[in-house]
Amino acid sequence: MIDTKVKIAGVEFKNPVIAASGTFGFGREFLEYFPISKLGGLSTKGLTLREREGNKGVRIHETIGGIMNSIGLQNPGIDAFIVEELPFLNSQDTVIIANVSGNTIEEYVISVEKLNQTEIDMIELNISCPNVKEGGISFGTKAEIASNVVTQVRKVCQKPLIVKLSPSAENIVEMAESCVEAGADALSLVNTFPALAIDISKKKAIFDNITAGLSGPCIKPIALRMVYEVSKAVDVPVIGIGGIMDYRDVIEYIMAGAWAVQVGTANFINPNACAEIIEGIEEYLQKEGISTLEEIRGII
Amino acid sequence: MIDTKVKIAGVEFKNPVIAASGTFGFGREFLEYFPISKLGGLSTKGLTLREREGNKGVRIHETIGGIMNSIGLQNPGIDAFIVEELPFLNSQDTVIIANVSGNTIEEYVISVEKLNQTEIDMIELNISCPNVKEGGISFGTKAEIASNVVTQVRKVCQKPLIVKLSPSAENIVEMAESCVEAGADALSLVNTFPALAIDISKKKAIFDNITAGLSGPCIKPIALRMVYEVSKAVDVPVIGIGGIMDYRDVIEYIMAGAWAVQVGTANFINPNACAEIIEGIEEYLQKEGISTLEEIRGII
Amino acid sequence: MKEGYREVDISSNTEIAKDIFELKVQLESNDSLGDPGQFYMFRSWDFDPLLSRPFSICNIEGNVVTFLYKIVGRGTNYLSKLKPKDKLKVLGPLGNGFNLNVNGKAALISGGIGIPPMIYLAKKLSTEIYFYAGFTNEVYYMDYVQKYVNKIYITTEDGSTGQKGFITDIFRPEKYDVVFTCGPSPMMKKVVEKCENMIPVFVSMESIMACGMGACLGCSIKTKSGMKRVCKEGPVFEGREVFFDD
Amino acid sequence: MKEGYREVDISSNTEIAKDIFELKVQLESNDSLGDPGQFYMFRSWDFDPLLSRPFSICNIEGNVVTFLYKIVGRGTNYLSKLKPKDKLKVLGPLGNGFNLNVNGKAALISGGIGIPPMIYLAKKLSTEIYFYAGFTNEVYYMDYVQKYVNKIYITTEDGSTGQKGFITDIFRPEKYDVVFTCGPSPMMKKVVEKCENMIPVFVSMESIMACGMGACLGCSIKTKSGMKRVCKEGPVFEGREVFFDD
Ligand SMILES: Cc1cc2nc3c(=O)[nH]c(=O)nc-3n(C[C@H](O)[C@H](O)[C@H](O)COP(=O)(O)OP(=O)(O)OC[C@H]3O[C@@H](n4cnc5c(N)ncnc54)[C@H](O)[C@@H]3O)c2cc1C
Ligand SMILES: Cc1cc2nc3c(=O)[nH]c(=O)nc-3n(C[C@H](O)[C@H](O)[C@H](O)COP(=O)(O)OP(=O)(O)OC[C@H]3O[C@@H](n4cnc5c(N)ncnc54)[C@H](O)[C@@H]3O)c2cc1C
Ligand SMILES: Cc1cc2nc3c(=O)[nH]c(=O)nc-3n(C[C@H](O)[C@H](O)[C@H](O)COP(=O)(O)O)c2cc1C
Ligand SMILES: Cc1cc2nc3c(=O)[nH]c(=O)nc-3n(C[C@H](O)[C@H](O)[C@H](O)COP(=O)(O)O)c2cc1C
Ligand code: FES
Ligand code: FES
Repeated sequence: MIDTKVKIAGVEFKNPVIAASGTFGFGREFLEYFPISKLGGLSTKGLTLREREGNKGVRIHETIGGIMNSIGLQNPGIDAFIVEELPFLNSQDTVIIANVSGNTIEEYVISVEKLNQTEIDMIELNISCPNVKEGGISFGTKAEIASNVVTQVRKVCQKPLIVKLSPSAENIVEMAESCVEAGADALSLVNTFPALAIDISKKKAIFDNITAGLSGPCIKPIALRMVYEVSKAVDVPVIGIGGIMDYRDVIEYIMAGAWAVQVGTANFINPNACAEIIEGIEEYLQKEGISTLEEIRGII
Repeated sequence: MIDTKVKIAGVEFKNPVIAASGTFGFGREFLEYFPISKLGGLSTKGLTLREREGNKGVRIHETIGGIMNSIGLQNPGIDAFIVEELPFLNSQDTVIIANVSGNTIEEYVISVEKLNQTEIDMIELNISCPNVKEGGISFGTKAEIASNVVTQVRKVCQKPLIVKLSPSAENIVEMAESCVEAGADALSLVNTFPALAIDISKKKAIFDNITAGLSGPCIKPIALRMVYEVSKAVDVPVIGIGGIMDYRDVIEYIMAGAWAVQVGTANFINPNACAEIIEGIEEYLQKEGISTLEEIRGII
Repeated sequence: MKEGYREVDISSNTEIAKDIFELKVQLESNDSLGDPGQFYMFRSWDFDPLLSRPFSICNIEGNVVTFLYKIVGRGTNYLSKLKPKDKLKVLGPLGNGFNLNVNGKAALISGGIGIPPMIYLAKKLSTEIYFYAGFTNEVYYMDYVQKYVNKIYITTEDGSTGQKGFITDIFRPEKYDVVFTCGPSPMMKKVVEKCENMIPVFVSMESIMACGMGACLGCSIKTKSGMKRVCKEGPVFEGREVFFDD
Repeated sequence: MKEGYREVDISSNTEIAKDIFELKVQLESNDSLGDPGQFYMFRSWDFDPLLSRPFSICNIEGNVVTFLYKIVGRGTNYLSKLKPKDKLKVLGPLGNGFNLNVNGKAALISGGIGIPPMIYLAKKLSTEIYFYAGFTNEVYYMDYVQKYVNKIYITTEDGSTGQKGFITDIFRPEKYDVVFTCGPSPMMKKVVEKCENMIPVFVSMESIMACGMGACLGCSIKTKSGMKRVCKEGPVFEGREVFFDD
């Protein structure tokens, strides 16, 4: 009997496949393609305290093996999310994770306080946001700064707390350790890589913000290395993210030490990607005679 | 009249295209395909004080949009290089750069002293090597450590000195600044990204060393962003490296602020890549009515 | 449940003007294959390019859906190499489509490769149709359109067929009850301006798309009633709802 | 100057046994198209997969070069889809090739898809040839080889043709003056062991290749006279010079 269940911070996922934040909306669009209750979990589009229109100009640019995005956290704001999206999400039999972004510690804290009052299953803190009080450098770059925001959020947060790390952390292992010390129940990594593309005919950056975030299969080997390093260093569960296209990629992440994974860009090139990956994992385990993911977790 | 010449640390390159270290051997193999005197320059396979056999096990693994390598600096050693390869290289009308690696500061210093005695045009210090005295962590990760090796090398180095940065530097801009402060005449970036791949049927890492270096078009958007950031921060010339496949990529690097570029993985998928890129740049400039690279350097 | 990407057979893929191809694919579906203004995402490759590419429905006859596309980059270049019996992966129909429930005189205005949805719309509207088509030089598909419309107006930039110039030069809105347009953004902008506040005008917007089905927000545009996804709430919008920037 | 990658026409690409294809390409060159043991790098794609794939020459007739390949992954899967007149990019001939200057009785021993260089070698050697070929189950190309050799020994793992078992089970080195082999590493290891120090034995090594032309050192193997590149100093080596690890 194959059992792909996994328990993270006390929350049980029926399988290790979570739809990644910003790539699955609030689930409605995918429900047209498969029952999203098949998912282990779903991380919402990044939520901010107030509604955001997102960025102007080009928002998506394709690179070899990846895409760059500069959506700019377009979202309805926490309050509207709670009223308009959460009831639907809660009606689906899967773990719902609110992905929370902010530009100041106060924003994070107030957002989390609002979510405390709801039936959301978990909170995922996206610390790859520019910290406006520190000149716009990302909260996720320096361990001290990240530690500070996690500590403040932890104080108020009554939900299991995942901290989502940026690959531009100066030292991903130190970053992971200080987030755990500051109270993270689990870590997810990685967010997109800061990247640049230039339109040589216009002689300008493709994106209005100059840089944008790189995701997709091109980042997988780097992300996998980071997940491996972090998994060895911390004793909270790690959720692997980056470039997962099929079940084989998931198995690599599990073997590198991840408890679960998030699938992002793959959803864009196949709305059934998560469903097919979940089936693929089961078939793989069956074929290999492996009955639980624990047997192979961190095996390399 | 189009002029693609560029002068870096007093050395004139006839065009901005340099063959990247470790991807062009010592030039002989390519001479069968095109006159390598067409190149702006050529950076040799990484040289170490003593001969090295390189790593065991798998040495190359393909990823989506990239390759991982773990060659392990297989090379004949500085002395054999000077006797067996350098005379041939010097007979070619292009800038010859000795790429120097080491596992201790002493190794770097002695290698550079040996090269001082030769007619090599420039030295490129590869600081992405494990520092055996510091438990194997790369010289290129922390600015203080890199600064130290560059300072020691600078003391003895009588050749123009390029320092080649690792993308795993904790903070690429600080790293760049401290290498310049320590005496680098120019910077080249990036080296390969530390990455991981797992063979899920063997349940082991693909490479004996677990991690290996990722290169190729998949890394370009990240490398380009780093080149952009570093070019803005330092006032020595920057040589852009990472994922260049065609002349358009070179133009992006120049527009991001690079003075010249190095072409690596592309040589493997087309031995004429550098020659074709050089032609492509000229045609582009012609078509756009641009007469020198300076006109577009750092234009974004 | 909607089907995800399905592998379909190519019936034909023919160059009908320089760099303009007509592609016919054989779909099987019990559901509707689509309405004018709706589109499909295509991919005939694995991971390079990574994203699929959107193309509007140009016609549907039985189970055969026709598309017209222009070679502009790598994706369309790959498509142009496909031969009959080759496979293509498609997702769709996607997006909203035009309101077919109109009366009176309708002007359909296309610029360049914005023509496919106008062709299918001409076929599907049951009202008086005046078809304005702007081409660069080569003219195509006008014989087909002829059957469904009251009158055709053509411009070419080089004057080789019809009037020389842009289609917006000759379009006079006064006599129409409703206007539909698809083409380059500056052209649609001009059409909307010409209609002033007098006539209902519907535009089919373009935007770079990653997913085509509402998940990425990559295609979002600002409208007078907030941010809208071109792939989901669009591609058809009321012309005065959107902002044309360039 | 050698030519770099050149685009060539495919003459035929036929499945001759399950997952085994015979590919014929039309080359134009004033230089030699290659010798037994030499190989070409192939690519029929842009950046995915990123690397080219090496294949040994199986035969040359006029300007037509024949290859045999087995579908094992993405690259060979793409190759299998190519049709006559499709284009393929090739680089070669590459590597060293076998020494043809031998006398007496030669044993040529192939295992699985290691057979192509043995086939061409059989054609090119002008001495007595004993051809040992091990297959999994389906047997191919033996009619062709027949013409050039004194005797053929076949094994199949399922015993459907020839003897059941591995080719190394039936190979007896004593009667030969020289041995050539190409196949899986454990098989070649066994052949070399069987030859002890008595008979010259030449092996064609495999290694993962990035460049195929000596630049990356990805294919390097340790030999008794130092590190050697399979693509440049090889793929043919003296059997006792190399180390087989498996
Ligand atoms: C709803 C919709 C319907 C369309 N219908 C048609 C049609 O019927 N016929 C037709 O020829 N073209 C149509 N297009 C445009 C078509 O999708 C692009 O020309 C195509 O994606 C270009 O792909 P490429 O790889 O050849 O070019 P690329 O090299 O990728 O890019 C060339 C140009 O196309 C644009 N482009 C690239 N990807 C996309 C994308 N995913 N979405 C939109 N634009 C993109 C780029 O901005 C660039 O300017 C439609 C676009 C949309 C959004
Ligand atoms: C000198 C030489 C001659 C060869 N001649 C033939 C031949 O005549 N017929 C034939 O069928 N096969 C031959 N091969 C093996 C052939 O190159 C591989 O089967 C092919 O590259 C696999 O590509 P793939 O994308 O289908 O498989 P992948 O999915 O890439 O890999 C499948 C397997 O093939 C191996 N492989 C992948 N890439 C390479 C590479 N670049 N070089 C070597 N091995 C690789 C991998 O280790 C893996 O085990 C030869 C290999 C070499 C080195
Ligand atoms: C279009 C897009 C929007 C994203 N939005 C968010 C977001 O709002 N919050 C967040 O934490 N991560 C966001 N991400 C990052 C993804 O959740 C994921 O970490 C990243 O894409 C790497 O995974 P992938 O390679 O599977 O896509 C976004 C990614 C993409 C491509
Ligand atoms: C097979 C291989 C070997 C390399 N060896 C060296 C080396 O010896 N010294 C060095 O500084 N960089 C080495 N590099 C890094 C390249 O010089 C270059 O920095 C990197 O590959 C990124 O460029 P690319 O994406 O164009 O390949 C090597 C890269 C590859 C792929
Ligand atoms: S293309 Fe993804 S939301 Fe429209
Ligand atoms: S394959 Fe690159 S050196 Fe042999």
